[in-house]
Amino acid sequence: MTWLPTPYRVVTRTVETHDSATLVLRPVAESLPTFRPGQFAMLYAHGVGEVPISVSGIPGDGTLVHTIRAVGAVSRALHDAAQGTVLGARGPFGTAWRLDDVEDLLVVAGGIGLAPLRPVLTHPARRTVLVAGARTPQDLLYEKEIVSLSDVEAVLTVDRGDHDWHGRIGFVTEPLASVPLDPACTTALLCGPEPMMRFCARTLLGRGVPAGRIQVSLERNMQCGVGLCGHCQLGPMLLCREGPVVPYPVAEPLLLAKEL
Amino acid sequence: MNLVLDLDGLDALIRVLRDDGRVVVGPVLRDNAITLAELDSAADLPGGWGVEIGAGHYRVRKRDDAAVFGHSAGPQSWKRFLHPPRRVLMSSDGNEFRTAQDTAPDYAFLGVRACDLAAIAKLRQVVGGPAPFVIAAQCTEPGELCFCASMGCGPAAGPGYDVALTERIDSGGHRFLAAAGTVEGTRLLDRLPGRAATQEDITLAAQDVDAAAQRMGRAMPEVDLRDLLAANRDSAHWEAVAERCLTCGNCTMVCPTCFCVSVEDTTDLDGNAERSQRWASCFEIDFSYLHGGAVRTSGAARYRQWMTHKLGTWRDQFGTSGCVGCGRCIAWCPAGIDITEEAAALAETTQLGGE
Amino acid sequence: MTHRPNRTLQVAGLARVEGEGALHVRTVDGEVDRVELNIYEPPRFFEAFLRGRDFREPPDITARICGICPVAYQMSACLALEDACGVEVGGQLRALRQLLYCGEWISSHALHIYLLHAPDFLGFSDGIAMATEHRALVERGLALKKAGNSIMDLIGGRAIHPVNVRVGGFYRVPTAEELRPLAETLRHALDNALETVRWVAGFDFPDINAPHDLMALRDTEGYPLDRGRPHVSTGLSFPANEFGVHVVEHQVAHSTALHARLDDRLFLVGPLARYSLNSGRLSPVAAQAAADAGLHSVCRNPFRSIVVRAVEVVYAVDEALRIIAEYERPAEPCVEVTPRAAVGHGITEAPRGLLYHRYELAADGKILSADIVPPTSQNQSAIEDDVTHVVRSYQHLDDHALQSLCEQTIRNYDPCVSCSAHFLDFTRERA
Amino acid sequence: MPSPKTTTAAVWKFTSCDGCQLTLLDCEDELLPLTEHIRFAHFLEVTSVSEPGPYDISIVEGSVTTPEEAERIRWIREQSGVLVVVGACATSGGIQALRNFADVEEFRSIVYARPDHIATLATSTPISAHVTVDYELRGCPISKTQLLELLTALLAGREPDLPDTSVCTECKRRGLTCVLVADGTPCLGPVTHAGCGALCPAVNRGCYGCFGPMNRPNVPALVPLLRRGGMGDDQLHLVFRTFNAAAEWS
Ligand SMILES: Cc1cc2nc3c(=O)[nH]c(=O)nc-3n(C[C@H](O)[C@H](O)[C@H](O)COP(=O)(O)OP(=O)(O)OC[C@H]3O[C@@H](n4cnc5c(N)ncnc54)[C@H](O)[C@@H]3O)c2cc1C
Ligand code: SF4
Ligand code: SF4
Ligand code: SF4
Repeated sequence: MTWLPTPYRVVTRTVETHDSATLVLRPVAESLPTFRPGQFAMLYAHGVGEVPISVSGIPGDGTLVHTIRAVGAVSRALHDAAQGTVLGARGPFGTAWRLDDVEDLLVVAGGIGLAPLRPVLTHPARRTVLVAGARTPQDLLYEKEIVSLSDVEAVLTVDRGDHDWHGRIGFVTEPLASVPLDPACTTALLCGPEPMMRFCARTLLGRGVPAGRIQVSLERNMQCGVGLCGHCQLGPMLLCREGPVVPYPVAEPLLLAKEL
Repeated sequence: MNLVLDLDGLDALIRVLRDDGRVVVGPVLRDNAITLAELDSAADLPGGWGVEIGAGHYRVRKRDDAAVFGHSAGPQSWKRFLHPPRRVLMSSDGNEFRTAQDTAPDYAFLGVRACDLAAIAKLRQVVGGPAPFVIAAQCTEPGELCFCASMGCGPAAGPGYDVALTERIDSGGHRFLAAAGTVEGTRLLDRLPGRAATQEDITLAAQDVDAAAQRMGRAMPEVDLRDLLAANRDSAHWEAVAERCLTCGNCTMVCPTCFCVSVEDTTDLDGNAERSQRWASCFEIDFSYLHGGAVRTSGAARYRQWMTHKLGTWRDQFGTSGCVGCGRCIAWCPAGIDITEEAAALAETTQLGGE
Repeated sequence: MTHRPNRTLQVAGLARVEGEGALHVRTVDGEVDRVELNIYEPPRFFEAFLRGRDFREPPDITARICGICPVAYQMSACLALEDACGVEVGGQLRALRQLLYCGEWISSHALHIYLLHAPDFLGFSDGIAMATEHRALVERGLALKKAGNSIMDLIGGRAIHPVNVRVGGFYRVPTAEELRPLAETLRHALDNALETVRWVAGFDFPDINAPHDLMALRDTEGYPLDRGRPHVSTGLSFPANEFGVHVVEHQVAHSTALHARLDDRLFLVGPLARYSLNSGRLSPVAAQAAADAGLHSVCRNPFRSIVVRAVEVVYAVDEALRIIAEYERPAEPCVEVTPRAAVGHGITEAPRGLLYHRYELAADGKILSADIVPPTSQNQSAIEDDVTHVVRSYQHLDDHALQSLCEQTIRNYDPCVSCSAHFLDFTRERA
Repeated sequence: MPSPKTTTAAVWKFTSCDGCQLTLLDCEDELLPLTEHIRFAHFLEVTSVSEPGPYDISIVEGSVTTPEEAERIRWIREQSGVLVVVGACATSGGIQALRNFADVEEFRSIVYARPDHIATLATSTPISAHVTVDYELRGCPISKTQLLELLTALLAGREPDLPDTSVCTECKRRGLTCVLVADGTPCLGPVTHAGCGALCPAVNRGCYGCFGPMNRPNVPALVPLLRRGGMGDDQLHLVFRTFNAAAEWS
């Protein structure tokens, strides 16, 4: 049964950016157990393939919410799935963001990396700061939604602006160096390209955020989600089991090794 | 209960297993090697054939006697049967998903050596599946590349067999001491023609196996291999191996515990789809593919991944080493790269903590 | 005077032939002025780069001259090289070679009959279009073709450019048990082959006879396949090593394929020649099929070549079954071949006709020179001549109909244009 | 009956032996079902019909060896949605690329009495040297299984599964015994691109590399093993200079 997807039907499809869309999936019959923020599903597009996709929302009504960026054949097929399409889902897989004893929440995301962090933006915290970057204004996810979240102090930045963009230009590390923080009480959650996460973690360590309170979400090729295919190894870990969310002290030496 | 069987007794054993509806698999001589195939009778066993084995080298040779288990690990392992090279996982018509029918027969494995018995356990720990009926062959004649003793996996067959055979040819004739390891094993022996074993039979067999431990062709360095590999992530030695390594993936394919698979999607013209898994290798560049490119492209990184996983991180993941010391990866590496030698080379230049 | 004294027919890309060719016909004052079968298949220089290669390589290398009849190339190459080295491959090894060759005949002929040639007779643009109305027929043809391929897959390791053929024999020979399922397939194929003969025998054939000399091998026994001595309808017969004396190739400006003449006369090789010179040697089943199809002992009508091909398929299936029934696995997969300084010649019957190879070896086995004369270059002049006849006899047809008839005339020869590129005896031409 | 799909395909021949396009006809069981999904708008070997472009899929066999071919491939690229090149000729220049290492004038005069009539280029080059290529099928000839995999994948909109690793991985999955290790037979399997299904080792023969080099082959590491199997300098030179002579072996 390990490999058997559970059928889900696309109930809504929302275009997020020129290459990303959010799908809400409702079980056709049986449903999967509840996901926690940071966990992922293996989503199957009929005849095309199956890839790991995090949950980008947890409405609690048995539906699955995923935001997918089209980068290859499978993600393209999922991204394009119209309302009514039946997709397969397996999960929940992997570790979740650790959110117990959170005081201040600092969420740092690059690109599609915001998707797995979206569910934590509404997590009760003393203070929630979001620093999110994207390549261009057109690549920014959930922009309207973020602005509407009154409890979230959001800093958005883009690598390259355009004439309609009046916000920040530059990498996420820059605002991170200056955003007001209470380092000792901060829990930092990072998701994005590996070099971005390394730089951000370094900046935060420099500002006094304890290493143990920094968490990163890592990515490797995954074909099963349950430690059978072997593709997701990163050093001692099978990232589908021990990851994707990993404490930074565990991740750092692995991210520093070449071609691991 | 212990029983002594002659060749006819062995033949009866195969027959009884077959009568019970099992597919009996064991060693046969085929294509210049001792491979594994379905057995009809004891006559299919490679009686009188041994092997001459070295790094990247394997030749079958005529033995002086008629031993049927007088050969060390061949090109194949039991993995082919427990974790087949290709297996359908599920099919889809676009609305419904169906698991593939499991068509694996009820296997009985005959002639499983200690190293392979350990390998079967390690493999099943990962891939699961029904337990096969196992008739082990105690190792009395290790090969030039064997190092099961230093991996703690032999030469005496550990737990997990139903029956263990110890082959002996001397003035007393060609015979097999059969010892049951499970109730099912005992029941099987009850149905076989043989004489009850004497104390001498048992002593001789134990001596033969003990002696084998002293004759291993290879050994792993006596260090904590997991620590050794963790300490050598950035070693320059990987480059040195990469010069010789073909990145062909043979070592992983012949390894009895390497379990990695890739998933393939196929579609037919009527719109049906099927997902299958096939043996994959960490030596394939695509193995570590992420959107934008593979993570491990250099030969050095790929060899490091293999060896580190096998000897080191397997323990982090599954609580045990991934290597049983069968020597297959050494023999069937066309370049003759020797995992024990590479481990020794690393150990030589590494000061591990705690000493 | 005819109604259309001057006209030009131009077929830019000949369809349903293997390889690329064009046809150019011009009539002036009702007289045929020029007929050119223009082969624009780019040259590939096989004979040139064979020089300096090892004597064990030609079976693999020359197979790549033609994807439609690679076995023929392999067989002629092996024969020529074994001739040079003074080795003869007989017994069960030869039988396996014949079996492999039968596979190619079946597959190649079935492809030609069903997908390339029959659509002409039934008025379809191709086999796929024909399948829309005659699905079962086309499926039968494909099944027949598949039977031939399954022989090549099993004996040769693959159907196109088999990997198991070597000078001296094979790399691995199958067990009798491995051949058994093949016999099963072939028994079905025999029924299909017989039905094929019945089917094509009922087509309408223009009444045209090729006046040319016919040349084919004749073996000591049986229908010619993998060996034999060239025989000509004039009564001439010569050993393989005199091939170059009788068959001379010359280059023509309009084609990359060289044209050949036999003692300076137009001649034909291929099914018509093979049949007309050997019809008495068919197996009883094939002979009966030929008789039922109304073939006489000699057939010179190129349009009826489709019937002859169908009969040859029956023969090849029947022969394959015989070989499998009598098969015993040889102890060794090949005989040892030691090179020596010598010249060797090899001729076998490719599906399209006689295929000649000649190699000159140095003592260490290096190839000093190579010469290959494929069937299409031998037939090319005769094809042009046939087209001339057709144009002359069917002047009354409109351009479209005449063009179709001309194309069909070319297809009668199943010309394998891809292999026809080029091959001229370098030494003789230079001298 | 499924509604006839409108995917159009064109099959083009360049300098080659026809074997790779024949592979399509060798799909005896699949050919007619395929034609219910794909319409062959141009396929000279099979049909007299030739429709004008554009084509959804173009399948190109053969290498570029004449000035006319260099022109034609550009036109085909413009007319084609997906361009698939098939076989050693199209992917690496094929055996006729041996001319790239020789004097083509001499080749021409060896074969033709009046070489001036023969228009040919000094090199035989793969299609990718002229235009962007979407998919490559290796092999001399290509594998029927891979061809069907590619076509069904294109029809289903998935990525075709065309591994670029060694022949050894296929050899081992088949359960064959390594001919290099067990017989000492020189074998190019460890550096050759997978795809054939290990045909040669299956007949006790060493692979001779007809699928060309795998992704990042380590040829220098194989050379001593080939020598050990009895290959001399001459043979070593020849074995990499045959069907994929112009490919990047190292
Ligand atoms: C834990 C996890 C969570 C993810 N969450 C999201 C998400 O919420 N939204 C989103 O858009 N993307 C997410 N991704 C990335 C997403 O899985 C890849 O973009 C996707 O696998 C690309 O597959 P493809 O076939 O479209 O592209 P291709 O690049 O053509 O990939 C081909 C094959 O490579 C493998 N592969 C390629 N990239 C990856 C990858 N990044 N991870 C694993 N396997 C890969 C797959 O097997 C895939 O079938 C996540 C990845 C991981 C590991
Ligand atoms: S270690 Fe040997 S068998 Fe393994 S990939 Fe390298 S060369 Fe191949
Ligand atoms: S026979 Fe060749 S392809 Fe097969 S494993 Fe050995 S070296 Fe690799
Ligand atoms: S084994 Fe090698 S030479 Fe033989 S068919 Fe496969 S790729 Fe070609």
